Amino acid sequence: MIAYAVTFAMACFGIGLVFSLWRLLRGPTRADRILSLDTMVINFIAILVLYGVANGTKVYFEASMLIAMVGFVSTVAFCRFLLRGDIIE
Amino acid sequence: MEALVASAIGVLTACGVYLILRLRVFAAILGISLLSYAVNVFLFSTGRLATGAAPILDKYAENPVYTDPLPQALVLTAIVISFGMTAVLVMFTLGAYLEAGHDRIDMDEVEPDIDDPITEGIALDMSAEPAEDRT
Amino acid sequence: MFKRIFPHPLLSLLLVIVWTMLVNKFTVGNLVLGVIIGFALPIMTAAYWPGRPEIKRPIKIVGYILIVLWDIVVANVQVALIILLKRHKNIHSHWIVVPLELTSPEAITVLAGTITMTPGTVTALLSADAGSLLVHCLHTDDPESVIEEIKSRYESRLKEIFA
Amino acid sequence: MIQDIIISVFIVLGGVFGLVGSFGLVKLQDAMQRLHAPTKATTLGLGGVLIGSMIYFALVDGHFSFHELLITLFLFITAPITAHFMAQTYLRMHRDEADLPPSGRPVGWSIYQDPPDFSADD
Amino acid sequence: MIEHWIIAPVALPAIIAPLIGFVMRHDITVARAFSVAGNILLVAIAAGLVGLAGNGDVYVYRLGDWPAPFGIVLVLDRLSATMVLLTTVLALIVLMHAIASGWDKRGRHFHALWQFQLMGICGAFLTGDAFNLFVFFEVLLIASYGLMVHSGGRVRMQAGLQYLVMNLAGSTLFLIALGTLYATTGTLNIADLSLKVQQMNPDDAALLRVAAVLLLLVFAIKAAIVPVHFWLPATYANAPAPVAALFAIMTKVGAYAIIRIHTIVFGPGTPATEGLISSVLFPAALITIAVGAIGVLGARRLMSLLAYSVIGSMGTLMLAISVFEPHAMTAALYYIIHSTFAAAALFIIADLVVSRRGNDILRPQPKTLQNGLFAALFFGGAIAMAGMPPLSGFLGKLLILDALRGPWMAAAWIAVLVGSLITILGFARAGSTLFWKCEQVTPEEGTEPIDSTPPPPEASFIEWAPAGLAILALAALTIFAGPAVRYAEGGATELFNPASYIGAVLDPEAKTKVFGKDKKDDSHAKPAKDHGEDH
Amino acid sequence: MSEISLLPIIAILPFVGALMPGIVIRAGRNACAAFTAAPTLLALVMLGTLAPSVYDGTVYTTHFSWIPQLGLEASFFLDGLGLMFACMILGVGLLITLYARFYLSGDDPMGQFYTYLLLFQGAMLGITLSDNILLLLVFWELTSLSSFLLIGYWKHLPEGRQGARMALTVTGAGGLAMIGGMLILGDIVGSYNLTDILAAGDQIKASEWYLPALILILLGAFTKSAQFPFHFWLPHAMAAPTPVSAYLHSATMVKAGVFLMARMWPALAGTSEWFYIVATIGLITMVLGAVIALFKDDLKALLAFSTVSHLGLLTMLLGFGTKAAAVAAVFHILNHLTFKAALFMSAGIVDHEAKTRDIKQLGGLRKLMPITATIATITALSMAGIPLFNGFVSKEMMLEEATHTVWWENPWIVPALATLGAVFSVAYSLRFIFHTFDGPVRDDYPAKPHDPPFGMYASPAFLAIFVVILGLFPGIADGIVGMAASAVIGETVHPHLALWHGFKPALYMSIVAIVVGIVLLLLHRPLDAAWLAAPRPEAKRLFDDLIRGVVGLTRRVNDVLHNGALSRYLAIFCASTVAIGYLAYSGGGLLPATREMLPTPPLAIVAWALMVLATILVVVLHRTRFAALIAISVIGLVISIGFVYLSAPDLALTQISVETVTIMLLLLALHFLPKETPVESSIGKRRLDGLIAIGSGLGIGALAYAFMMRDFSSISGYHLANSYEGGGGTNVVNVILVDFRGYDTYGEIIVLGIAGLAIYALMETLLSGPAGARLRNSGYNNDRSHDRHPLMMVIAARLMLPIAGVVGIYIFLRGHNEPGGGFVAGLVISIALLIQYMASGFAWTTRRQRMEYHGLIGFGVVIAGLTGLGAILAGTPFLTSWFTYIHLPPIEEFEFATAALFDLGVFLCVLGAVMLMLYSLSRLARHSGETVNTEPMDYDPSKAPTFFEDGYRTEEEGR
Ligand code: NA
Ligand code: NA
Repeated sequence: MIAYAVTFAMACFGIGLVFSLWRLLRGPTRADRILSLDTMVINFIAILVLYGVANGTKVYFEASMLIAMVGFVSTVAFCRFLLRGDIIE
Repeated sequence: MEALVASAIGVLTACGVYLILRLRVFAAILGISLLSYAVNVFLFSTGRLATGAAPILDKYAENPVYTDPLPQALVLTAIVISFGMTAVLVMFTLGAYLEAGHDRIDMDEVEPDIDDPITEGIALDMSAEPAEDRT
Repeated sequence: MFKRIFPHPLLSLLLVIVWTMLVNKFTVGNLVLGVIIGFALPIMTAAYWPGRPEIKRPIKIVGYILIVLWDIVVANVQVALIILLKRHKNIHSHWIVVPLELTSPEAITVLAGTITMTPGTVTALLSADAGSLLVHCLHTDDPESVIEEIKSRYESRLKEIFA
Repeated sequence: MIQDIIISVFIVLGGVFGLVGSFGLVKLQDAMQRLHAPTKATTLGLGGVLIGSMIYFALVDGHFSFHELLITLFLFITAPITAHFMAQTYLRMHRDEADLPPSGRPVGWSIYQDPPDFSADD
Repeated sequence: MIEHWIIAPVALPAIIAPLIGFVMRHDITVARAFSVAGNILLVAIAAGLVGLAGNGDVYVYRLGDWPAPFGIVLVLDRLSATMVLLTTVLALIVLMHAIASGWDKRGRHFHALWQFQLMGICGAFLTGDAFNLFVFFEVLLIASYGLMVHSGGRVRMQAGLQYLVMNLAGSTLFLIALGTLYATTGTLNIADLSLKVQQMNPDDAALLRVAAVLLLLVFAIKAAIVPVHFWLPATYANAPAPVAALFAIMTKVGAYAIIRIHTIVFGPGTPATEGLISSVLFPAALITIAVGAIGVLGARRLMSLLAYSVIGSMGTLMLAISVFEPHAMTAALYYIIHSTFAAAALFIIADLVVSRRGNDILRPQPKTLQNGLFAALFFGGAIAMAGMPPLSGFLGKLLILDALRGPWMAAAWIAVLVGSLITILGFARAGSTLFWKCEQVTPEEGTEPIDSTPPPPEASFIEWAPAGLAILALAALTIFAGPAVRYAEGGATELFNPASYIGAVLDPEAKTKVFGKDKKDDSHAKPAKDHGEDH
Repeated sequence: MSEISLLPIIAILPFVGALMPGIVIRAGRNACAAFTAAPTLLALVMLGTLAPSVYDGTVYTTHFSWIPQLGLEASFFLDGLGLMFACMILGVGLLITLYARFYLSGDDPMGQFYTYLLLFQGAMLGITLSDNILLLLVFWELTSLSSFLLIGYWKHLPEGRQGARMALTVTGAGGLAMIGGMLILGDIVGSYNLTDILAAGDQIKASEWYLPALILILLGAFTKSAQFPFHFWLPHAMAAPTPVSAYLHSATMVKAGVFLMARMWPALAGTSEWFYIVATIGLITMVLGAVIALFKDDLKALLAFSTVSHLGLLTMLLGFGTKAAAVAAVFHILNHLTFKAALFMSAGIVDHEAKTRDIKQLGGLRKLMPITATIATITALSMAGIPLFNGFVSKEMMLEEATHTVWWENPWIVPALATLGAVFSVAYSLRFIFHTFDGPVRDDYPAKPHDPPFGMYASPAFLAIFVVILGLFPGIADGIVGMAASAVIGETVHPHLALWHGFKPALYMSIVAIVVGIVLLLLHRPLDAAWLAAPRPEAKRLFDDLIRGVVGLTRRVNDVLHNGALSRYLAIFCASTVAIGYLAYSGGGLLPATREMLPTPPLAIVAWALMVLATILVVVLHRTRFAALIAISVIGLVISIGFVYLSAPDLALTQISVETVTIMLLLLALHFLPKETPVESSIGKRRLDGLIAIGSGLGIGALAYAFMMRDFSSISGYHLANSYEGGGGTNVVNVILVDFRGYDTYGEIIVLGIAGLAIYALMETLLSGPAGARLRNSGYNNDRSHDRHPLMMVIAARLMLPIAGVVGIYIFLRGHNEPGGGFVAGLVISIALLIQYMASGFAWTTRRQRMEYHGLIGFGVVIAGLTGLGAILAGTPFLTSWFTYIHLPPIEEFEFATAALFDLGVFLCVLGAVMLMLYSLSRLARHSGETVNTEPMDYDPSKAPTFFEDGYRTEEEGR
């Protein structure tokens, strides 16, 4: 049962990736592209966690955590670039 | 899976090569980045693909299967080195841009008859991104 | 003196918890290490956090977190329904301005974060003097009540927690 | 069996919310509206999955794990900030201050106006 | 214990460089003293290593005490010892010039980068591991990037950028080649690769062959062989002079790598790659000679002229390498030493001249102080580079021509001889313009120097001594050509009988020559623990 | 002193002597000349001690090893031919030294001149004494070089420089050809020793390589000896000071070719190839040179073409291949030396005194400078081949030989042409005498001529005496000519040189030559007019045009080939990589695949599509750079996830964190760079690039696919097996990084450290240069957010920094056993600091910075290095790791490994390098004239007055 649930959830987040991709390609604003990247990060983290459940392993935890952290940093940096031009000032 | 990985390497390489052949340094930076992705995956794939076989020893596992760790170590080294190189590249790009006033990748002059003084009147564009049309 | 050794006691506590969660194993060794880290890191980063937010009632934090968590879950369903069921023209988005009584930056940040995390609203902007928040409502027919709810449900509690 | 059901419910719910969030990204027509979907629904979706995972490892695998909580903590700290920045970005690039309601303060919104200067008073 | 010195050419600069770069970065005098002292020490160590390897023993240094091919080994044989000594001596001479001319003060971190550069080059020469070769290539490259744009300037920045991008592409290809090599052989150790490659079924060798030529291309970039030489003229012509002089060894790193990999691993008699490398390299070398010679004759700037002459000399060198035959390799090894000093000498001399003329454009200008001295030094460097007697270039050329017999002969001889002629002509024209025509130019007629700063005073002995030293090195190489060629012959013989190399690297029993032991019979054995206990 | 060791001393003396003039020039011009003469004289004396035994047939040899592997030996030998030439070289050298002392003016750098002269003399001497043809080549090329210096001695004269370059080009080219010939010869014989080669004449002539070797060697000889069609350089070399001309073009340089032909005579001569090439060229040269000489108005040019003609004569004689001809050649070599050196010096005296060498401006000098006129007349008559002077005797012998020569079954063509040559020879010689010295004294000489001091005419006078003595009593040269000719021929001959040979055809030919010669001289004016009117190729112009053309061509090639277009260089690189890779691939076989493909889950396809589309998006959007960066981030993200999926968690961690820092760097740079760029490359270039790109992609993809589908055996089984027991860690990748291949990692962190340094150094350089000035002058536009340091960001950063610190420590400590390690930890901490920098800005954060980034890098590198060196102290190789398990109650047992110390070095270095890079990049922006913040956030409401309806009040007031 868990396996089915995991497969279902993976499919959901996979489709979520496709939606994000569509927004990435479509735009229209640069904020949208950042947003779609941010969404992809979250989708991928979810997929990683699900993958860990599917394999019964925690090897992927560090990766998920790090992706969460750097996803934040990139999003902020992209925004700051658009807002101020200089990300460190 | 192998076909996916191989084709991904191919696409990354092709796009990377196309970009490094552009006339602006920034395109080349993008191209180099794509190429280093390609080469990292390429190098990684030399250990052949495997899932659920991370090379982290697990004494509790029965008949543990580990993928080839060596290419992974090599890729790590390669990633770090290419990071350093990219950083230097970025700085060089800035340096060349600030000195020459443009970011074209081709040299202004190779064998100048007279080494002209630096062209004056270079305007640096250090503004934030231009705002899109406000609605 | 105490402030120099423990610039942010709550942060130290948080770090010990984070450490324990990271190593995921309760042992004396890990705890010792965690305490060392919880002790050392705030000192090392104290320069970047000058001043200490004065927290009057730390206990209330727990209650606040629980309320917010509950709100997140409940209101998320509403947003999901809006996304799934409402057509574009039926979604009535609004800008609302929430005047702030909080002055602690930490408190303002927590409030703004709470507003964003609870579905249906996103904190978009602060006024330049951090005196009011510009909040975007995904769908509401009564913006004033949203303001009222924010102020009563979250800001008032935060005022109790933060000095 | 019950634990399987609980785990599955969390995971399935997580998936659904994740999907809805991403769907909002596609469906919603206004950029500010789109901002709501992933910052919250998707985050909640991930939350569901994380809780499912935590219970799974605690009950099925026998190792209680706080790692998922940690990721959740992380997301809860970061998600509002990213949403805030994305909103700022969108507004700066597509909206003038006049398009927005007044701040009700002597100064306007932060991205359009400098903060009041009290250096003379200090 | 003596074998520990094998790591010294890498470890010593790797310790000195950070000290200079981080501790002494505000005091140029101390940094200079340290840099020179370190370099002198390196020369001494390298000389010791040459002596150590002189009798034909192959010394293997197992880093981390892991046996080959699992860990990384350093291998000291005549070839690597010679290259290390060459590098360090050259670096010392050029360093003296850099200090005497004040180049080292015109930007930050010159000495730290210099030491790192030495570390990278020595590391590349000493390593016995293909991937480690890549790592040290990168070390030497990144240091060279920093040195290349030392003191900045518009054209230099642009040239530096091109140098960087070209080499980044090269590094990428290097990884692809190494990956292919590993994917087909499963190993990275050069000796082990040799064994695996020899056993490779020719009917299944397509991928391996690709690896072999890709590696060749990678090294060819460094060695500036047509059609991947394009980066060199702008780079050398615009690098700070001491850096250009030091770069004389950089092209040799590429040549060395070809020699090492394509004889030990893909050498003659390898069924999988028989004839492949020669068939690619030989024509490329011919064209390289032509491009170099044409460049020398057509150059409008002194620095470009020298850069093209470097290309020409690399073509000549590569011609000798490309036939993969002991006599030609002997000649090649001798020529490597010669052409390194010749190029360095010329770049140093050119710097003396250019710094006084104010520019390097080959156009008559009023004569400078010490015209005769510079003319004499330039003449010495030029005849060495062009391969005229009495300096070692002529002997090197004779050695190469003498070795290139058989089917190669006609094309090779024509290329070398005609190339020499055109090069001689180019140098004669340049020298005549620089040092003779100025006798007829009065200040009013001449072009204004670009630099409006007053010309530097007469060069003191200490300023022109490094140039003289480089010429003296060439003279010594001429007079002691016999011993030098004998040493080179020894090195070449080793290359074409890789059994001793392979044996030393892979045979754990060869204790007399191999330093480092198997982990298993290690006296300080690590505590054997049931693994996973702390899980 | 033993005789054996004399030879190398003689050979080396001029070179040693060459050091002297430069030193003693300060002692005065006489001292300089004396010190130049001394080594020459000494060498001559030494040679003299050897002469008697050489005369008796002894051949001296000495042998020093130089490069035995090559067969190059410093071997010298002295036989009759060598002795004759060596004496000529040294003897004339002495005379020239004396002459030059008076000839050179005070402005000329005399020390340089004598140095060059001695160098040249040494080179010439070396040619005559070498017993090894490679050694001979060394000296041969040295003559080209030293003559280049001598001819170009007057640097201020364009003719001098051009003449020097022309001589170098022509003789250098010949020399290079000769190298080829000599190497072939050595190959045929199996030795480069001249004695061996001379003894192997039959073997050489029978070889299939004989003709190539002959042609190449003759090219050397002909160019040096100015044989047609290479004769044109010699007249232009006359721009040199006259002592140089006299030396180079009478006794030495140009005789080197003749000497070589004589030297190689036993090995090469006697075949029809030899005859037809050498004799024909000689004949043509002789006639041509003589004809041209008649129409030259410049005394030295006349003499130069006369030299060409006489060299042709000698060549022809040697080409005949008969013994008698060889004897005649040897004798004429001697005679030519005597009269031609004297003539040059006379011409030099005229030039020196009258300040012109133009015959048309001269005449009547006999009365003004009788001594010079006498010398010139005597020697010119000898040159004309007038009886009683030595030139007559050898010319008779030449004509005699010509009558015996059948050329292509034609018996009269050689004698006829030889006579023609003699006719012109008489004509120009007489013109030299009559048009210069005869006639009325003019009043329009550029300077008033008179005889020079004794020192200046002593040398030509001395030679003139020889001319007369040898002319009257040629028999006294029997011995020396026999000695040299024997050496040439390779067997003993005893010539009987005599003034009178009887009524033979040669006599009639001589008479015809003299008579017709006089007639030609009488007809000189109309002939000269006709000559000037006649179209004829101007060798100098042709040569100049050729060189100019070649140089122009090379410039164009350079400009086209190396035009600075990196994009094209890279295109060539990529295209050739693909081509060569394919070439190699197609030459080898590939067995069928041995592996099954892994299953492909749908999610993988989604991820793949995501990555591919993002990649294509990068290409599409590369001109709008910001969007391209977002797409790049997506690619990095997918690849990281892919690494996780494909069992490489460490890679995923590293990839994603490096990715982030890279994006930061790019954003920092993009701040300065143009945000968008126009389409610049043509559609054709884009198509071609696209083709190359697709080729590269296909190649690499196919390569990867090919090996992924095939099994292999790898050494990594060892690493898996020994990671825990030998390396003390369960994360095999990490153990490889810090232990098995720790040395790689050592190099890798040094790369990062250097990157940090290089970036910092460049930043400093830029800021202190014009770029810095430009930066300071450039301003921001105001179209940007006024939210500089947003409150929320600052607060988040305050929380994130310590939490990220904890994560970093965790990742560092776990690295040896779980995914992570020093590198990722360093990046995590860097990213955390970066958040702080982004939040509160550069200036504020840097002021609170306690870390010194330079120090961190240095510390990291040194720690890693010292960890490695520590192993040496323990007696094990560099970087050998050591670990143990420590038990400290109540804390559980933990592991201590030196590898962790090494990893700490990695951590510090990475942190330092990354931060130094970010620091440098953001410091550039600091210089753009912006004010900096002194507070962590734009506006801290808790510190500011509170706002009430009537305005802001402080909190106290508010309450
Ligand atoms: Na909300
Ligand atoms: Na603001």
